[in-house]
Amino acid sequence: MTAMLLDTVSWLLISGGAFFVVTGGVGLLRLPDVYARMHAAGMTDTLGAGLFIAGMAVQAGFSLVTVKLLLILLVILFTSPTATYALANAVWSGGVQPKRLDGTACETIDRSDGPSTS
Amino acid sequence: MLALHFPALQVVLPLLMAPVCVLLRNARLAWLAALAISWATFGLAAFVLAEVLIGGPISYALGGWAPPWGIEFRVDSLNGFVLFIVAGIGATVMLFAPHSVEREIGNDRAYLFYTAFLLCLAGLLGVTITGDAFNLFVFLEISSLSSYVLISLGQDRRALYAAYQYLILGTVGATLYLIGVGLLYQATGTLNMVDLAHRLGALHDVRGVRVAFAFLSVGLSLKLALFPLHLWLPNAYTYAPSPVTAFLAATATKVAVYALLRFLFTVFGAEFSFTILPMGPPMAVLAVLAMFTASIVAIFQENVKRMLAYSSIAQIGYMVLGISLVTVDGLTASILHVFNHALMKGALFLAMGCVYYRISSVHIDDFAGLAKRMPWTAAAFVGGGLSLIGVPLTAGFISKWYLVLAALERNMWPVAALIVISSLLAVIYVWRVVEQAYFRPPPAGKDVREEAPLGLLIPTWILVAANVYFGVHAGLTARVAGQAAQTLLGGAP
Amino acid sequence: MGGVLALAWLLLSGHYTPLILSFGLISVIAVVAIALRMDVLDHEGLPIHLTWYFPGYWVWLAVEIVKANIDVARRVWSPSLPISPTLFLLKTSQPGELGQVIYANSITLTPGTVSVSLADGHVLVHAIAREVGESLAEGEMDRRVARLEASGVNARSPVPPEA
Amino acid sequence: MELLGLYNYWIVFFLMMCGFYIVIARGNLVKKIVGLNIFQASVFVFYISMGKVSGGTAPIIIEGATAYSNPLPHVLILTAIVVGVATTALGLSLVVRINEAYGTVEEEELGEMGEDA
Amino acid sequence: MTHHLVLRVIAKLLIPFIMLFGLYVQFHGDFGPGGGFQAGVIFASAFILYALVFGVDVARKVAPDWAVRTCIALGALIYGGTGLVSIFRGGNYLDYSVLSADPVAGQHLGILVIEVGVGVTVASVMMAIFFGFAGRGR
Amino acid sequence: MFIAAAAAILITMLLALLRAFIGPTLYDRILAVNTFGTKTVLMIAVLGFLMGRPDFLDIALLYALINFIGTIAVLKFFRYGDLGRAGERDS
Amino acid sequence: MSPAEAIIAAVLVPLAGAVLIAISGRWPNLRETVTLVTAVILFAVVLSLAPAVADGARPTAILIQTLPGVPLAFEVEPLGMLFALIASGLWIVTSVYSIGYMRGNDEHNQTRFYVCFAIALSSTMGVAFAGNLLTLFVFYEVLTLSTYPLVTHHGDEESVKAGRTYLGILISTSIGLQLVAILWTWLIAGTLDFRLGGILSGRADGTMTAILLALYAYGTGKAALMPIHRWLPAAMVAPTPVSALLHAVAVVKAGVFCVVKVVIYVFGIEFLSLTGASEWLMYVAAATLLIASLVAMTKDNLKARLAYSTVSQLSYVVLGAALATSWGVIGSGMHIAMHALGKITLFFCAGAIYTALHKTEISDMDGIGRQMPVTLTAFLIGALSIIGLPPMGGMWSKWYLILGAVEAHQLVFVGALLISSLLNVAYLLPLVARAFFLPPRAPVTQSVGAVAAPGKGLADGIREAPLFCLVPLCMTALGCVALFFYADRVYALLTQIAAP
Ligand code: NA
Ligand code: NA
Repeated sequence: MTAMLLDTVSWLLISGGAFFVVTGGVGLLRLPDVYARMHAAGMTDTLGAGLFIAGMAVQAGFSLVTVKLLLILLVILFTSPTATYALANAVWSGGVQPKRLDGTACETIDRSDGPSTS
Repeated sequence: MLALHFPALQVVLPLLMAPVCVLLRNARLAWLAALAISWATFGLAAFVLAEVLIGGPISYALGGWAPPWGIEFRVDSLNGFVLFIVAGIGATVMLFAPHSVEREIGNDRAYLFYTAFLLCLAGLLGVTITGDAFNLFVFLEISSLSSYVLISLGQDRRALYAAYQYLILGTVGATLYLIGVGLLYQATGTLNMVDLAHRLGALHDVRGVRVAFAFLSVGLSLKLALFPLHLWLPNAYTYAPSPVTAFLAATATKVAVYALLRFLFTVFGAEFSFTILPMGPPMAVLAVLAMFTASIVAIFQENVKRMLAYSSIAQIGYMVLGISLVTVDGLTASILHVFNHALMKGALFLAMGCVYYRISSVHIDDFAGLAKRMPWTAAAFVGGGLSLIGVPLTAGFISKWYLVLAALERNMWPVAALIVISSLLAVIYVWRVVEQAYFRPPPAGKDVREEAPLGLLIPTWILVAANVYFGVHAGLTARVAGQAAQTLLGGAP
Repeated sequence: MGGVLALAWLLLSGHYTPLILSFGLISVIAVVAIALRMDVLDHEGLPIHLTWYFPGYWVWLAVEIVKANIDVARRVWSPSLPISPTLFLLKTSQPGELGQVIYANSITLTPGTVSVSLADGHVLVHAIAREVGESLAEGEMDRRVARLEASGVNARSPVPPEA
Repeated sequence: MELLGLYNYWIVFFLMMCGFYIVIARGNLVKKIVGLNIFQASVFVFYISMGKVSGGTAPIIIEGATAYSNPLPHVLILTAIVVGVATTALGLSLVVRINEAYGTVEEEELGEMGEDA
Repeated sequence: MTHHLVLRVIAKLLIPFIMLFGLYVQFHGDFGPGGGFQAGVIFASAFILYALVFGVDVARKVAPDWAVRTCIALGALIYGGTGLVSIFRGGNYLDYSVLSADPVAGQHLGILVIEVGVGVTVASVMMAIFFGFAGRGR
Repeated sequence: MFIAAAAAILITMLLALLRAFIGPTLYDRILAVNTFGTKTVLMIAVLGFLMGRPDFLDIALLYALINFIGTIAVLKFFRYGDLGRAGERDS
Repeated sequence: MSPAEAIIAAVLVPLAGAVLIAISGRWPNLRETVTLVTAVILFAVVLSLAPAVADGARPTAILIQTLPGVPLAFEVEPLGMLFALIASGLWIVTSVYSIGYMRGNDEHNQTRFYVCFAIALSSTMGVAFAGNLLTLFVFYEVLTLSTYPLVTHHGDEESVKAGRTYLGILISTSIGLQLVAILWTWLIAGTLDFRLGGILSGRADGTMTAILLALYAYGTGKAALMPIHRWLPAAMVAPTPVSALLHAVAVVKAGVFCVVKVVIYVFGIEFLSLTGASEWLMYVAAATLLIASLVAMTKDNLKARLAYSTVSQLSYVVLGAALATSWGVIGSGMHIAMHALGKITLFFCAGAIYTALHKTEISDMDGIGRQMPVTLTAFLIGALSIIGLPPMGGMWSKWYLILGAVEAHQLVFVGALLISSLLNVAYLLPLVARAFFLPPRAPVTQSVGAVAAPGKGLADGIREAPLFCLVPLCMTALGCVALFFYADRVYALLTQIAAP
């Protein structure tokens, strides 16, 4: 019973992971410019990878495998945003302006003095 | 009994001393270490050769795994002979090295030279001694990689480009070889050469085996610089530092010739290589083309090292020609020439090292009056040159003797004529240098005696003397080569 | 630090023989030695001081991440592609650099926002849609990270981390 | 059908030709190294695809042997990859030094500076 | 102006763990695949990350050229020297079963030691290559 | 189930590869390759799980690290033409 | 000293001499003493072998086992004995002459000269005593190489060119043809040893034999058969003692010696005459001897004329061998000796004239007989011997050659020999006539410093060369006469190998 429950949970988790991973892949193709595509890539590395690993961890139970799986997730959670930041920063300092869907440069909103009140 | 381990030790000692040279750093210490090890290796090689000649082939199982499961080192009269000459040249070049390295490489990078040299030596010995086809690849690459490094140590910036070209072509050759080995492994499930030979006997019609044969032959031909796959050689020999050129010219291509012999005759068997697959005629044609094209090109070279490099390509033609005859005398000629050519090219390139040491050039114009400035060096060049031409009482004569004999024996008159004519081309290019050295006045103000130091002259003359010794006492080498040739043709080693 | 590393070793290893354990000890000592040599063992490199408040923050962030993922997934799949990329310049209220980095990485970790540049107490954020950026600009995450860092500083030492 | 069954050979062959073409046709020394890598990679693929060894029964020369621990293709290929990596590293370091010495990594320009001096 | 903040902080965090992971793989080599070679790669990658973020000059101070060179040589010596030891203990070259009274334990010991040699060499060679290439410009 | 998961990852890898080929900018390609790499990590983990080889997880971990360091190195190289500069500065 | 030791000594004594000469190079007097002593010892050693050989003994010695089955070995037989005696004997006189000539002309690099000369003599002994074809070939090649520095002695452009021709022709023919012939012989006969009656006899057919003979005859470039004779006139640039070495003592003699030896011991004269394989060679030899004589007549330079004379005379020897009859072979062997003494006399004279008067062209030599009566008398004697008139040794060899031609029923060659003798008269005697009977053309103003009369002013007009030059040429001239009277000894020796 428990085993079946665990299987179901794991199946659900992994299906979810698969959904977000594929969504990320689609976004990588659909979105208009490199900045926007980073969001899609981020999906695959956060919820995509997270759900996958969670699903496998549920299968594995409390074991060395789970520890290692969580370690992998931890590494991904640390390195992925760092790599993305490094890339974004490189793109930005390379002078590439983010674009809107219609191809015009997107506006910059300064909120350094607090959230909008309007 | 330590003597049991000599086959392994002669590869392992230089391999282990290479990192020690890195640790030592100091040019002099590194040299002493390399010198000691290369002479020890030479001693081991001599011992092993003697043992093989008396007691027959020796097999040494690495890691205690009995062949064909583990890697086997296997020495018979053929590779015992090649080991002997490679180790001998290595030891002699090491004697030569310190002055030359100081002058051409610089003492701060000297340890790099000694390390790469020992690795190269170990690699070449390993290629020669191993009885495992894949292990041969590994050793081949050890020697090749270290020889790229050695060549790139040359003073001229073109040395870098030469090393690069050699790297590209050498790697292509090694990769082709690796594919061949893979195909053989797929067909037989073994990598041990003796085991391969046994199994291939029943697999002559398998397509994979024939494809393997093609890949192995082309790959090894690239490594041994068989015309027209020789393009890497001239630049590499020209721009490498003198001791490197001497060592590589005397050993690297020879070891590849050995590997080719091993595969054609021991692994595939003469019947497969030359009867089922007609390898003889194409090899003979390429060999003759090499002999003529390269000799003629050599005549027109202005850089003497480059001239000798082209001469090497021509001389490789002789070795391959002997192989293509598939007779005991033909193989004897090839094996003898592997040995003798190592002696003559070693002597000649060491003489080039002496010249470069004093004159900083090996351009033929700068040889003017060399006999006055460096009489012993010039005489050494003449000695090596005479051997190259094949004058009696030199080692070169003995090779030529057997080669022409083998051609006549098979009633191949035109081939015999071509051998003789091409060897006369050697007279022309050697004599161009001799006339320059002896009959042109030295440039103004250089009319002084400035002989190379004894440290350079002695090793050079050791090799010149060896040319004479093995030209006079050829019974020794001819017997070993003959025995090796018989083994190759007799099938089982 | 050594403790954390030793714990990591034990988690990874799965072999608890004396030999392997002693290797583990040697390894931990070696790594600590090298890390000291590299000068990477400071508050930035070893955020132990964030321990107590840290899990709470993680849980909050995880929820945010899930929400953001769903939001972005919706945008990606909807045929009209409802996005309006916008750049936001936000102030970072964390006193230390570590806090700022946590903040910036948290922004990137939640899909829909990516930090593009972090400098001089400001972070430049690319948002996939204007409203996503506006909700970030409300400052919830900023405040939580600032609190996280402040708790660590108070727990460990009165001296503020390098500015 | 037989041709399709040998698909791994076709992949190997294709990679080989690609690599070889790049080595021959490209004038840029770095690209040549890349080509060389592809060329070597074809061999790695070949060894990996060599799952089953057809003649791989017990060795003949020693009768009655039971243990059969011939090196596995993946061990061989690991060795070959190490060799390949070493070659690539050495090749690239040569290219770097050529670039420092000549100021170019294009074969044509190197050739122009060729034989004189 | 600050240094590349995000990278620096994350690198400081990761590097010790990467090194530890490398050593873990090193000593668990004979239980899983890999062993020395992978371990060397991982360990070196920690240094490479360090050099990427903090600069090669800083990394060279941590791991000076002479040390790297020495490690290359030492690793190779460990590898080959173990084989020599077996010769002196009456076995063939690389025959580790003679290293201990119990052949299996000897084999284990031998493999462990040579894996250390491999790991040290690979790590230091990779570092040497990276240091050699980095900073030479395009 | 795991095969379906593997297929999903594979699809994403292919999509990433497609993006890597389309580009259009260098940064698009780097992003795509990095994504491809992280999906490879997942793939190795899933495969290891599928084949009952927990030691594959070590490889996955290794690959995750290499992917990260590789991305940083490539970025640094293309931004400065040099890997050896002391710490980068923000724009 | 046992005969075997004597053989080895004959090869090694000049080598040891060469080493000592090199060491003593800084002290010319010592150096030349060493040369002379070595020459005398060598002659004594060779002479010690002669009685036994004359009595029919064939001493042997093995130097080194070079190749399996083919050692470097020696066997002394009459022809080689004769050759060795001539060469070692003439070395003594040539050495004496060299001292006078080299000092008289203030030549450079004299040590190298003496060293190479000694090595050449060592290899000549090797050639003379060779017991098999390999040994013959090896020493033949060493002879070529050791004489190269002598030919190019002056080191100027002309000598370098001459050296190129010399080495080019000799090396390419020997390696290109002779070596192939030897290897072919080895394949056919299974041995390379010299055996009376021939090792090839009965093992090869007529065509094959003819081809092999051609390979040997043209492979022996030193025999200077046309058209490979060009090296010999070219080598005239060398100092006169070298010319003596080339033309009389060693080099060309080694060439024709090889041909005769191969004919007798490899083919066998009976086999050759049976197959008729040597007939073509008779024609080539006859053509060479006639054409060379004609060319000689056109040369005004004395040494060039003598060189072509040598080309012609060598073909006498080859012709005798090609006739493949006993008389022919005896004539050949004898002509080696007779020509050696005659030609060396002529060259010594030419050198003496050059040393004393610095004249090289015959047209300049009018009336010099009054200044150099002794030299010109010797020249006359040498010339008569070459022509083959009594009472000179040359008469006998020509006589036997004619007998040989008759024996072979080749009367054409009798005619050729006779015509050529007439041509000899025509190119040799005019000089003597000019020198004695014509008045000097120009006033004798050239006073040559180095030859400033070494205290022997017999008459005011006498300007002979130094004694070191003069004595040797007198001795060889006397030798020419002596050989006329002692020809029976030579005859007896040679009948051992070719009994008529
Ligand atoms: Na060579
Ligand atoms: Na090579």
